[in-house]
Amino acid sequence: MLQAYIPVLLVLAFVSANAILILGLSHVLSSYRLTPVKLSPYESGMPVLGDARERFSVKFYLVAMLFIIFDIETVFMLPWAAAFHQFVELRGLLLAEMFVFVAILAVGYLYIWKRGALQWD
Amino acid sequence: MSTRTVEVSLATPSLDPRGAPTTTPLGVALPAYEAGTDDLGSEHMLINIGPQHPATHGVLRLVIELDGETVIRVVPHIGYLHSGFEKLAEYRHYNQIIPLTDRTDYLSPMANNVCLALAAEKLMGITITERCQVLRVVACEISRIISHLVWLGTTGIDLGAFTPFLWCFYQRERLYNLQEAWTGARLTTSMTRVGGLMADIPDGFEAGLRDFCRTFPRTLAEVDAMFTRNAIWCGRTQGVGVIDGPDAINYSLSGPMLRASGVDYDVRKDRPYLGYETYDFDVPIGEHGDIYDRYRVRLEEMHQSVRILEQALDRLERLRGAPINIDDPRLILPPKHRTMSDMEAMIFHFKQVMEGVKAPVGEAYLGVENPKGELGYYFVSDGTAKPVRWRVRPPSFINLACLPKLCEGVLLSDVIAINASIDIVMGEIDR
Amino acid sequence: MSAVSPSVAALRARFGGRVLRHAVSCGDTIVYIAPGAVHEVLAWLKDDPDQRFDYLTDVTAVDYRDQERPLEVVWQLRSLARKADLRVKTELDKRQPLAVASVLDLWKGADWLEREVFDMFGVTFEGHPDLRRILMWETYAEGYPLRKDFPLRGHFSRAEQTRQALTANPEAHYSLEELSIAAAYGDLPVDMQERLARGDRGSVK
Amino acid sequence: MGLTLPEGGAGTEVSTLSPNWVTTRLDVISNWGRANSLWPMPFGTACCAIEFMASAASRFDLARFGMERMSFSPRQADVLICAGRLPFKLAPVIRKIWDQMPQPKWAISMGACASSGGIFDTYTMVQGIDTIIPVDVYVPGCPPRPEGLIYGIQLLQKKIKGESFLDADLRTEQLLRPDGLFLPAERIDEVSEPFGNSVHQTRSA
Repeated sequence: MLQAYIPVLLVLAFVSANAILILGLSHVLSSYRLTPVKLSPYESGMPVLGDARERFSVKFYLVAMLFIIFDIETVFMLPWAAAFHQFVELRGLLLAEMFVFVAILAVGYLYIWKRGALQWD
Repeated sequence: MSTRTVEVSLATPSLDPRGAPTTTPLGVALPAYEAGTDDLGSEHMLINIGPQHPATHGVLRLVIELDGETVIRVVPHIGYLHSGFEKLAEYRHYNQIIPLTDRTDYLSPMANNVCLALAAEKLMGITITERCQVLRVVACEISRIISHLVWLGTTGIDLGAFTPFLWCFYQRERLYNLQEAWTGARLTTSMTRVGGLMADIPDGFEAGLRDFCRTFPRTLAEVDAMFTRNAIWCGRTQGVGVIDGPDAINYSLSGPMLRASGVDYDVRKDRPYLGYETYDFDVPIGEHGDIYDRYRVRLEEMHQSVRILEQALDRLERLRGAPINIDDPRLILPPKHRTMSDMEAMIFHFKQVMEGVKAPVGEAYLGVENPKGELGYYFVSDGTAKPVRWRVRPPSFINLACLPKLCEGVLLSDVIAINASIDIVMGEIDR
Repeated sequence: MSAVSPSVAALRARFGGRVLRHAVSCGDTIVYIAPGAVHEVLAWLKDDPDQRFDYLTDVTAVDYRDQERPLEVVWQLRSLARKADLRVKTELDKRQPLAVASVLDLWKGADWLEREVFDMFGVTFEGHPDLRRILMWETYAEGYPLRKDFPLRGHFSRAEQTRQALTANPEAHYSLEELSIAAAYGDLPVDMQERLARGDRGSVK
Repeated sequence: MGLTLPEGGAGTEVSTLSPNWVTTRLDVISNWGRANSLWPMPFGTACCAIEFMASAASRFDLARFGMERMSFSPRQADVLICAGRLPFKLAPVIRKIWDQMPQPKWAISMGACASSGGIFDTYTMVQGIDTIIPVDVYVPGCPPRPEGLIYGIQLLQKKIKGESFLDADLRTEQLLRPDGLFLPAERIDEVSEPFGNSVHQTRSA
């Protein structure tokens, strides 16, 4: 029964080996000539004041969360679309089911929109 | 986050009379700065869009204080291309300053040469021949088209459109061919002399220029179709970097920057020189003073320049064979073969080369409508062959000075668009 | 058209003695005024209804070759409505410290122009909020380049100029305004804070 | 993953292997790859930058030589092309950018002003960027025609094709000396000595 998983495991093994090989070889073979100036951040040739790891406004975080919600919505659609033509007799039900799913999320979208979370400034 | 205040005042100059920097501790020399942070707790960040940056059109450096995406304050730093032009000119004869002028605003070299020749001729009270005037008008308008093409191409790249850059530079190469045929150099032309021109136009020049004037508007139409009703272009430029008429006058802006704010001021119309009053062309005026209007004004100016060039070509037909230099041997070098045979010609040749052209005591300022704005040369002479002072009134230096005002509260990407719309050339700003 | 501009007569009527003399050179009218009366005269020229010099074309200075002649500060004024030009000059004695009133409150365009004259000639403009070098870097210590007593290649040797440029410590690249912003956010490294507290921003070593 | 500084110093020592067939084949392949995909870092300051843009545009296309991709950050750059004159205020910038470029890196000094100060023998101009960074190819001309620049690039490609892995001192980082200069002081003064007609420039009247 586990045979079905062999190809997936093979792909995973190949991918990870490939990644390790490329990064490892280039790290080992190449000779690094690091100097303090080369390690300092590049800002158009000027000495840098402060660093980039600073506290950001929460607006960025808000937009990121909203994106993730609707991104996962599309992720759910993928397996649905893949399996759609196999279940020939259930097509009507599947379609209606997806509409309900999208409608629920559309209500959430409308709520966000009216609350003004999409307004940037 | 508590608001931290740094009470200082910056009026204390940072130099002592001898020129060495005074030691002013940080706590004493700065305006009060409320380092307040808004309730979302984000800190402001200082970033450098520095001397080496693709979007600063040269070695301009902008230090920007950012709150997230919105710009609180822009502090431009210039001087990264300061080459001491004005100091150099005090060691040179008047005709030797002409090569310096190509290297200040290197996008419109011929227009700078013409401006210097006109300023020196105003100082010395010389009137030039009519054919020379028409040829100088041709030189100025060609420089205007070249400068606006480079501006259009690089601003397109700044706002994300690469193809117009290639169209514009291809048209520019066609003009460079004509410019090189006439003056021998693509960029550093040095083609005028006090009292005339270095050389007359070669044979194929008029035909080449006519052909260019016929086909160039087609490219302009393509760029116009690409940008003018483009949603991204309009979105990025309309209503951004706005300066209204009275403010533009108060900031002494000039050229397309001033006309885009609705002020009808063009040096060619207000103080005509080189016979511009006899050419029929109109001056495009914007109304809102935003980036979109500056784009429309510069695009329309290229059409007007083509119109002027066509009229100038018709006059050149009529003036074929007329002299281009005034026949004053003290100013214009006699032809080479005569210097070998005629004693007087050799004396004039020797005196001009060794001692240069002596200017009378006095001073003269002449403003010329350059592509960037009003370029003014101010000569002060004490009777010797080398000027006491050669002051360049740089249009893009003064136009750039209003950048901090235009960029308050805009987004970071708008700072790049506004900086591109001012059309700056660092060679002229830093001199 | 070397007629004298009518503004001269109006100026004499209005300010009398403080308008020292006037001249005409190559068709442009030049008015010499006393250094003390600069701001008042220029404010009047800008706001007076029949002068209306609303456009400041240029602010510059002229240092003549013989050192006895005073240094001249020059304002080029233009009235867009009346299509008229006027060049206002004032002469500053080189023996006293060179200082003149700033016209930044009249024309905003004068900001950088005055900073450049300060950088190149050393003329201090009183009332200018942010007077520091604009073309040379702020801790440039060789003096004022466009003065006639300043040699073409500068006072220091080329090696010294290169060394000063390459070894300037980081805060020399920033104006005190930006350093205060960074200080307000605690972004300054510790060694830089000590140097700034001492007020020493020049090159080290 | 922060890159830590190896305590051994700037560069790791290349094993002293005698050049044999294998290493020369490796050299040929790697030099072929490097020469034909030079990513330029256009350090464009003045007029030469406009000629550099013209040579990158469609007529004199630099893409024919593999230089299609302009990299404006030193991290991906192979060759620093200093197109234009370099004042002292810009010297620390070009020095920092040169140090921040990873090896292998080369430098082209485009134009007379970058190579020798050109006509600007003044108080503010570096008399040739080789007093600041090591330069591989000097392109004469003011500005050099695009064909001149392309010839300079071809010379650089020829130089790259002649390099070898085993040449240890080729790829070591040449940092500033302890006194903050790149060349010894008298060397800089000797190189920056005025020559030709700029010698007569001292007579101001």
